[in-house]
Amino acid sequence: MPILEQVYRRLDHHEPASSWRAVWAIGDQCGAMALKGWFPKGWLAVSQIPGLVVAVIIYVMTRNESTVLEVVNGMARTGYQSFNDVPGETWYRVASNLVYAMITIVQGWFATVGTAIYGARQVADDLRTSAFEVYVARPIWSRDYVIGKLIAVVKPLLFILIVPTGFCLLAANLFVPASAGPCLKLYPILIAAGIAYATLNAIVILGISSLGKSSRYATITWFVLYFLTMAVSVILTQSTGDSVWEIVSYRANLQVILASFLRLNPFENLDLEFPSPDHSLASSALIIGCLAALSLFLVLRRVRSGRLP
Amino acid sequence: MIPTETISPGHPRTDPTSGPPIITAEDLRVAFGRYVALDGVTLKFGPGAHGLLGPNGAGKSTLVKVLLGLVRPDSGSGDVLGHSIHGRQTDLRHRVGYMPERDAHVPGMLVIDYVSMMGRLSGLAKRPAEARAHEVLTYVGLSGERYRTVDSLSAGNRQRAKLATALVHDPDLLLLDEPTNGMDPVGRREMLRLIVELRRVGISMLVSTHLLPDVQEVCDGVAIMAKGRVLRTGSVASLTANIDRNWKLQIVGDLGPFLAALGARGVKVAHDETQGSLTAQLPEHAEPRLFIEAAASAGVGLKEMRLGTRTLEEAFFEVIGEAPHAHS
Amino acid sequence: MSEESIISAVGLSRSYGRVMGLTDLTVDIPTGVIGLLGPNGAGKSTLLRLMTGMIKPSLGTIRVLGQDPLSSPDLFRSMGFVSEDDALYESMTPHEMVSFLGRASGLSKSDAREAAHESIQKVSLEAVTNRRMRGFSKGMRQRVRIAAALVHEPRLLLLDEPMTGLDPVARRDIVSLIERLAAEGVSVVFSSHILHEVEAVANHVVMLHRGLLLAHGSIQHIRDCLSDYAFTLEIRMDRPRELAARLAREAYVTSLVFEGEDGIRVGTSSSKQLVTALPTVLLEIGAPVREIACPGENLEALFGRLLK
Amino acid sequence: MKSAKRPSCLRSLFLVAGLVIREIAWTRRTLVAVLLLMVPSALALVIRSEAPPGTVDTYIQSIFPTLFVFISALIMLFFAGSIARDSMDDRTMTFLVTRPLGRVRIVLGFWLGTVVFATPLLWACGLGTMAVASAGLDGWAGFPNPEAAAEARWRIMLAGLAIAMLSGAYYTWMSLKLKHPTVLGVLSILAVDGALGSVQANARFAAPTSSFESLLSPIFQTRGTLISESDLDLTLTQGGALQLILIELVVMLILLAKSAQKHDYISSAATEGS
Repeated sequence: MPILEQVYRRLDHHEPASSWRAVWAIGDQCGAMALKGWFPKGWLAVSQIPGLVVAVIIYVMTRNESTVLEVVNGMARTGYQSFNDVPGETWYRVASNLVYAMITIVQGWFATVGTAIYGARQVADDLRTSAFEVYVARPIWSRDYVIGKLIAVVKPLLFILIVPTGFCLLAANLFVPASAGPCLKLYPILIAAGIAYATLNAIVILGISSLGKSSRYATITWFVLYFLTMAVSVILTQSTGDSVWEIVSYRANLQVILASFLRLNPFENLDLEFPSPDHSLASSALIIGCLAALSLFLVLRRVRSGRLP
Repeated sequence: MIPTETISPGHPRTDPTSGPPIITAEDLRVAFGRYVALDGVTLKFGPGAHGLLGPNGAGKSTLVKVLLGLVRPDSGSGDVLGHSIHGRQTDLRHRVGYMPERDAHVPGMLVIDYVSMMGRLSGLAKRPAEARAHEVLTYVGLSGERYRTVDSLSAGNRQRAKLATALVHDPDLLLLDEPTNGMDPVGRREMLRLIVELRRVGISMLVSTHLLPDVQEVCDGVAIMAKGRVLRTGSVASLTANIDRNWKLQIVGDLGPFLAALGARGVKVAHDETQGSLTAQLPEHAEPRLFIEAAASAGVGLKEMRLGTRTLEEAFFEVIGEAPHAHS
Repeated sequence: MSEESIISAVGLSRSYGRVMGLTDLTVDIPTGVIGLLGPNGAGKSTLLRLMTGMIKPSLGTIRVLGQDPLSSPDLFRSMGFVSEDDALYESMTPHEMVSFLGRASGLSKSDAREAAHESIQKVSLEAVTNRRMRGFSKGMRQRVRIAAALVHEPRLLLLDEPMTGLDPVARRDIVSLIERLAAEGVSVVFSSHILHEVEAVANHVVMLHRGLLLAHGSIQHIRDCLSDYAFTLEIRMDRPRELAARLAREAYVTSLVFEGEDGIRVGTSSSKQLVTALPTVLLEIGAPVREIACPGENLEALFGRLLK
Repeated sequence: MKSAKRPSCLRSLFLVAGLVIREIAWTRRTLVAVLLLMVPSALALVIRSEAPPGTVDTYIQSIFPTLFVFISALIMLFFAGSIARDSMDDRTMTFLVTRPLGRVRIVLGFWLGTVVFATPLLWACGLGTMAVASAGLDGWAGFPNPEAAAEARWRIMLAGLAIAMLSGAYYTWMSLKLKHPTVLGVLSILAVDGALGSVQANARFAAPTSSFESLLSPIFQTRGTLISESDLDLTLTQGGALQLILIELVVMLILLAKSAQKHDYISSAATEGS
């Protein structure tokens, strides 16, 4: 095949290196790479199913007013008789309970496994196949690489967390028109909570992924971190009867932060399965913050050792 | 003996030391634990194509990585395109295209996505990067393989993909580490033709390789390295200057009368059975016609009559000093 | 083993999904030093992997030393294989690795240690025999793998791209090693696309291209059958058109191509007639001649012509 | 010709197993595994210091066995789930396949290697936890008398060995067959072993964990015994559990041998590109 069909053309002007473009480039391409193959795509699709199922349940439940009132009174411990005397504040609180339950009980598991599927490979593969040398030879900073990889992992996780939950919220608001007004401000909060939840997971999995060359160990280490800390905290809480041991569980801390986003006060207005009162937001934020900081430090150290400035 | 097939006869060879220096290095020293990779390297390259020649483990790759800031030198300094290697690497890497020795690619990513991503990392926006990627891939001859994954390509095509990523942001300087490694002769010749073409367009380059024909065909200046030290630098022509005018001859027909005819004309001849060729010393201010007359008078056919220029391999082995294991 | 061929393939083919690695190969490979020749992706590695039973043939059969590599592990008692991948037990030293693989070939503990010492000497790595292999150069790693393949003194040695990526010094060592082994009566089959090495060492060549068998036989045989149907001579002289005019009348001249103002390429159906007549013709024209070359000689040009 | 004959079956197995142990012994992966295996004893320590006096005994008798089975499964996935695959990815498997060992013996050698390496680690974890729990107290780690404590220790070692062998075979086979062995391995630990194990019907014996737990009951109060107290007589006798495990092990080893035969030792993705 003739090689020199046309002479090599030089660019007329050279764009300056821009971090923002680099971040989006890595985010796009590595995001697409994470979704390559039937297993990652399949997992994303399966994670949408609960959204539909819960929406149908909500539809069936809201056909007669009494069942809805029953649920509302149950949650808010009040005795309203009809829709119009339920104050906006209660609708908001019931809706945020729905969102909280949806994420912690259903979508949280999909996101946990999804974090391993989409995140474990990100840095480990680059190190194993020395693809890292390609990034290093480009005019980008180490923060661009890290933020780009974070975006690549957060995108599918957001899709898992926010889309089904948002869909159910929308269904609830449509089927119970009275609740639509007060819940409007819940949507941006849901998105913010989803972003926080996904980003924390992404930061931790990137830290773990930069520990070694094999994404296999990153996957196992992530599951060990998630399930073993949960099991340990349950055992210690039951044995010692003192719920301070809740903070050992990565999952519990993540849920406390989620609850704070949804401004659900853990003490009085909820009887959902929730960490007991003396497990405060501050301690959870501290622990998750330290874990995230450690993970970021690990990734940056690994990236800097590869000579990104 | 490595045949010196000429790929593109007559391409202009600039003098390596003219013009402002593109790459300078003063007493660069790098050691990985006990193993000393660079042992005080000092050199200066002007514009044009320069070769870094040496056996495996001579420190060539390490030097290229130090110039690009991928490896921090223990001591010594240097600068590339005016940017110091100790300073901020981002502007240095913005103007340099790097083609790594190993297969540094993201497995599973399509070639077109891979090249356009590299363009975006160098500052191009999304659309222009994709357009540029298509153009560069067509130029290196991968227009057929654009939509295949990088790791499914053959060794030759992977090298072209690497060259494409090095060119996508239109660098002023190309650092090529073993550009034709693992390629078969047909592919190798095309890759060298691409590199010569790039040189003609005005891109300076540093080619680090242990394949001597690559350097001979492409580079003006060459630095021969071994065990982390630069042993000799100079233009390719100076290294392979043919001091003695010996000619390689091959004939068809019986040897006796031909040797006698040559002897009568005062030509000293050495016969080398294995290769079946003769090495004849042309006397002072005599014309090659002498050989043709001898052949005609002896009634033998003349199959080959070539000035045996001293190939780089002979220069290389001479400089390396024939050490059986030049590398550690 | 009495019969002539050490490896015989009948209708052998293998595909990776839709990519055809090897198509319907039928060949008998004799003893001695055999070069597997072909550009990247020609099927060389696939053939070697089939010979060592690493992969199963999609169609056809292959027998090495009379046995099927897939079903009889006994075959590996008299065969050694050096793969193209740069794989090595990094945490071991050469002596540990080679003696372990010796024991895996059926040697007793003491025999293995002694054989390991011997084969490490063969590849001249005694100096680093007890050093961790992590920091070894490419050439040295290659030689450790060859030592491992020689530890049980095989009768047949298979090498996949032994010279790729090696510098001239290391390459020369391996060529001399192959020659020494051939002298000891070990049959060596090696794949390569660096043609002049094959030319210098091999006495039999199997040419593959895009999974098809292109030609096989001794180098001389291949060159002869090729040179009688296409041979070119390149001449650099003043006034080449006069030579062209003079030669055009000759029957044995098949093509005349001008290159630049001083170059001319003469294609001929009979190299002997053209070369013999050349000196007298050149004297008749009397123009100064700078160079006469015949690119058709080495394998690379041979190869280039075959692929057109 | 120096080599007289092909290495015998046993010798091949031990050669490959020795290689596997040597390769994984001094790696970071073993360090992480050891840290993981110290978790149950750390829990025992915390419970002894923080919780009221009697709790550590209930911890040892009821919580520790389930935790031990869960962690052992994770450890086997950690080792067996990747050893064979790693050696294929970095192509060192080529050295073994081109020796007169035979494919089945190589793969079984890998399995044997992980089992021989992991079993002592699991025993150390089990016995260590019981030792930590009972140190300083009356020394029987929550069991009524020394004989019971001795039987508990012996049962923990038996369960450890059973888990190492069966899970080892299962994950080695999975690493040969699947592209995503790890994620699916973890999902199978959670779904099959975890959930299925606590089902109140016969279906629970499909999950290997319940048969491991049956090995530990009645000396330990595992989920099996808790269920049996609720008048559903579903516990397997220890003999029954042992038989079930042996059957499953033999089936897995046969599957492993069969897959070793027809498996291409170069991942098929490696096209003739080189």
